[in-house]
Amino acid sequence: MFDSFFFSYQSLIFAVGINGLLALSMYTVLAVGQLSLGQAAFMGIGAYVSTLLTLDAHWPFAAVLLAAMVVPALAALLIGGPTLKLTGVYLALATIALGEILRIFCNASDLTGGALGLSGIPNKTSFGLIFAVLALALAGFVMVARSRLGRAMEAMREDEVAAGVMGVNLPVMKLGALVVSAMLAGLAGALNAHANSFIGPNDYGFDQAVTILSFALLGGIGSPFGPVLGAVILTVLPELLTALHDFKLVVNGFIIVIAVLFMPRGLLIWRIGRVG
Amino acid sequence: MFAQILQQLPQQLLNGLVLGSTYALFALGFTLMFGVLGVINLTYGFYFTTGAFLALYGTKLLALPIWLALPGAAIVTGLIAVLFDAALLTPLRRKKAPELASLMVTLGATLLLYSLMTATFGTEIRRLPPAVISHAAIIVGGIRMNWSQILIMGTTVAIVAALLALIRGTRFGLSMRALAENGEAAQLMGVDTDAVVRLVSLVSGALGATAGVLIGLNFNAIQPYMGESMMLKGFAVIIIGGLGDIKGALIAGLVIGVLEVLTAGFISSSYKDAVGFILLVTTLWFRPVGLFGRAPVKRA
Amino acid sequence: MNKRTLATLALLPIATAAAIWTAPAKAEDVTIGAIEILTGPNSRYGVAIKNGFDLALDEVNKTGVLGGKKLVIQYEDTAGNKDQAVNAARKLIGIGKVPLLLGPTLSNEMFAAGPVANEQKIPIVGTSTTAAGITAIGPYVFRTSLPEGDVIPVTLKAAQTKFGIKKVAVMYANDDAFSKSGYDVFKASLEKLGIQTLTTETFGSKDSDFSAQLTKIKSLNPDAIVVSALVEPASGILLDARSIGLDEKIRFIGGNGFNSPKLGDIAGEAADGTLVGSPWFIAKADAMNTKFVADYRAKYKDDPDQFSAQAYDTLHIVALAIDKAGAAEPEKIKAALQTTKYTGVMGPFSFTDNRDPADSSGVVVLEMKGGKFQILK
Amino acid sequence: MNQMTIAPLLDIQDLTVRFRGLVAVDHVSFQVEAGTVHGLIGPNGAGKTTCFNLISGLIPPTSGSAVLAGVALDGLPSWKRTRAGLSRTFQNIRMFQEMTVRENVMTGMQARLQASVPEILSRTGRFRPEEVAAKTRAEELLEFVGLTASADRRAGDLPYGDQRRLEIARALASEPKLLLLDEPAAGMNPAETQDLVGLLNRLKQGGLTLLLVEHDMHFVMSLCDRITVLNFGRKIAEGSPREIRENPAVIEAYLGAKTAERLKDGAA
Repeated sequence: MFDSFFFSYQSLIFAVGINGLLALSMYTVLAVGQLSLGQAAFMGIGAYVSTLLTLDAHWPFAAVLLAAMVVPALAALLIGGPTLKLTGVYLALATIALGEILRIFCNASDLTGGALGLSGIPNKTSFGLIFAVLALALAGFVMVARSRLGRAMEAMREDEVAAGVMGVNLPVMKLGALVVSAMLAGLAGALNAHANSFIGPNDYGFDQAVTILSFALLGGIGSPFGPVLGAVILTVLPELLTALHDFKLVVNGFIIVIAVLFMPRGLLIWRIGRVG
Repeated sequence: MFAQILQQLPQQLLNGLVLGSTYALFALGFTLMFGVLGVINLTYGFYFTTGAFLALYGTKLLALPIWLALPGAAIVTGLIAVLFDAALLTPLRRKKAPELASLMVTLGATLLLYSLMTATFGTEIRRLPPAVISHAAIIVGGIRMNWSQILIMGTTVAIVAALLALIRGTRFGLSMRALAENGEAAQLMGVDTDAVVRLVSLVSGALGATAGVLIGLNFNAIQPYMGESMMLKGFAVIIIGGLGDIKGALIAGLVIGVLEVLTAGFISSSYKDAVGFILLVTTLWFRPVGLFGRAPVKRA
Repeated sequence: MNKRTLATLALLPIATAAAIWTAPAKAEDVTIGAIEILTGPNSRYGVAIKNGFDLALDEVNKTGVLGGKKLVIQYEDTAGNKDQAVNAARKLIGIGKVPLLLGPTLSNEMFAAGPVANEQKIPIVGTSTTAAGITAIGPYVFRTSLPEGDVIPVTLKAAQTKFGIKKVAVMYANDDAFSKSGYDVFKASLEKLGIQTLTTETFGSKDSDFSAQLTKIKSLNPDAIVVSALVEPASGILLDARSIGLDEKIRFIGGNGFNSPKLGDIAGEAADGTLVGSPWFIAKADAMNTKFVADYRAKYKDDPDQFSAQAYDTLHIVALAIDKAGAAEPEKIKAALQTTKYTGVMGPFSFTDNRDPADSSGVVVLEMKGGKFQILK
Repeated sequence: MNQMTIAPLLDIQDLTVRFRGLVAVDHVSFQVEAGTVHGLIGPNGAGKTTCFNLISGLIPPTSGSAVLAGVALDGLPSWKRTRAGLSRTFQNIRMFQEMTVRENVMTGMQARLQASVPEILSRTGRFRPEEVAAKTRAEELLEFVGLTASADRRAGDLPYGDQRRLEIARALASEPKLLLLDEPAAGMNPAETQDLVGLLNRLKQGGLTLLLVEHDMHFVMSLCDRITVLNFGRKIAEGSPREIRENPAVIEAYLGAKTAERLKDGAA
């Protein structure tokens, strides 16, 4: 019974873990008071890089995963370098541009298979791997939260000017957060690609970016557990209430509006301490 | 072969100017909203769509002539924009929430509204009745154009002129500039900031709707998601032109339009849509305030 | 909140879902699964397919399969999302224990769901998946729809012999898998027939301005313009071509996306002269087709399209295969499918060794005249 | 000035900033001597807070320079200035409201904590000793400002006067050489103000240098060693509290402003 249950819901269970990672990647940026709409693009870069390395270069999976983190990180440097000196709006808009450039390039290039995407990706992701990565990431975030970095991050989110006056190295923190978030998203993209056997350029568009944002805002960013909770709910709920399928995007949009206006702390109002 | 390709140049330049005018026309209300209210209001793309749909149903169901349907759609959309601003952004202004909060709330609202519109109207492309405007070609010196193209270019220039006159030459414009400069100070100086916010929303919403109607007319295509792809281009236009800069938006729009068309005509149409975004990222690296913007005043 | 509570939270709703999920059929029925787009913006394809299945199912169940057992189709909706297609395949196989799957609607979805069925050794039969490479997924993946590779050469050949077309310009929507795969076939067929391609232009499937591409094409003076796109941008191109003053003698040749009455509805006169190949045409005059169209109209108060026709034939083929297999077992059904022969509304049908349709003699070339398609004479 | 043997702690030269044509601070120069309490006063809109924002690096000056203990601050962002020994409070308290009182104070120590990311992730190396020391120091500072009992409360929930004191504790946490206080007594009742004077006096006795902007004249006069007066962005006077009290230009600036205010009120 459990076997058939697990088989039937395998993609859903994998999606819970992968979306949890994506939610954490969004959390990393939101936690320093920035907004990135490029998480889907970072995920896509990770997915494409890993797929090409697996299919064409036959790299070992561990090296593939590493590359799927490094390349998005470089893209984050490219986008974050100039924008993080400016107000947060610029980063948000520049990351949208990154997503569009990626989509246009993937559609135009033969290397990426154009709109047909890449298929026949071997299944190398396992339940254990996804959830071990998620648990490790959560543990890392808890360690960081309860330290000088956690205090600096929360200070930046609440009042960037005051955080600067406290001596928080704003540019390094912002760029660091963006790079880490890009690495997490890239890793999630690689794990996803190697769980689904098929990727296409339209999986990493604007809608996906906004969906990732809604995970984080629904769960709340008082602690790293909030966004993961949000991801779990928004992944599983549409499976339970099939009526939600049709209105997935409506629900995501609604959650963002409500979260910003009426429940800025999200569902998980518990806030993680910042003392080690 | 090359001569053949080159012979299309004058026509392609016109195509580029028309396309660029649509980008500029779209971006005007968007950049005005940012310039005065200081928020990237993503619902703007929805006003664009709404205007087009209102005009569509106005001409189809009520059999209105376009010169009535257009201002009607503009005014109704302007009022919707005022309502949305009051519901979504005014509470955040009161709370003095961080600027990204307003970006996020309009992002959520846009997603919600687009999805609802798609659910209601479907993704089918609709068209204004062909009788609305003549699509007959006018040929000048070998270059073909039609009335709707001339209308787009003319309206864009006229709106830029009108906006600049409004901002520079009127009392209302002065209040807008004061609000743009510093909200609290403007309030102290006796500016009714709430009224200015409402008026700017009204004007921007109406501009968005006007753009939607004219662009829908010119390209013969009206559908719920038309605002979304335009919005993505709109970001490029307003950043390259300098956030909040009316003249900058006009120039950036035209530059992007012409470059896109030239890319399609002479390099590869696959990379046509990348032009604006690559220009955007390049602008951020080398001239973050936009090609025509001034150094921003940072408020502590 | 610690990690264990979190894990419990994650699994609880899934467990509940499994509990609510019930297999509706009675034990003596033969239940097969179908994965289609039944909701969302692309649902018209999935609904047309479902209508075709259901019409055929009524006919099949007059006698039943395997000596009188009722054939039941359990539908799962994908809303056009490939992740949901995978979920649906897993649910139908894991919990529904179906011996055969029909669908999914889109080639994209098949590329995602096909490997799951193939790995579990459950035959999966696509009725509308026309992209190249579908049956290469594995030995359990079949399709009854003619791949574009069988239809497009027929169209191009007709254009070449009837209208003497020698050089063409090619356009396709490069952000859409369906259009891209059609383009790949066009490219190969054009090369094979020795037709010169002057330029290849792309656009986005949501674009509404094609003037830059068409102006360039106009300057190159092609005999015809070959387009692979869905009907919405396709009709936009036809309208734009008229307004940039492209010579009316230049014909448009379309892929499967053009094969829709909507093309004439939207583009009107601008569409006249457009050529398209189709595995099926509503006005095909044979008795079987006439009956199908009449029954369909009676049941659904609407005209059938190629998707319903393909689905209608497919269900008959599948029912025959199940009977031939003698048991509702995946392995036996797979073997039976491989040798089933059937003549339906699409014409004579059997599978090749690679599980694609063997016969493309049913393909007709259509020409647009006065906003309506008719068979090219 | 020429009798000075050591350089001043803060040396401001020709500081100027223009906002779109408006000169908010106009060639202002002054020095703050180590170990003193220096007041910066002037009518509303004189440019005092703008001056603070320039010194702490929140806005870039159009021209002019600032040197803190021999370190040129020009062009440094605010967080580097903090690391050079500058700290400040804000006119309209900028607390990290969601954090606890203790966390707020510990955030003030950003500039001095060194634990690297690997050390933080693995809880090894400098991390533990540093964090323990930081906690201890936070306790001391909270005790100093009298907030020990509130250490674990959410900072945003503190009463106004306590928030002012917390902000000072947070600013002290970076162990500054110079502390800028922007209207520290604003909104306090007389008793709270009295406490604050005591607190600041203790800081001064501890050897800390203070530069403060304040409207409460009694407060300024009783606390400051030296006072600089600004009006319309320009420095109009400087001297001891006694000298300033008797300076005609200062009296006129305040009186003029007051009269103007009265006229405006009358008209309204």
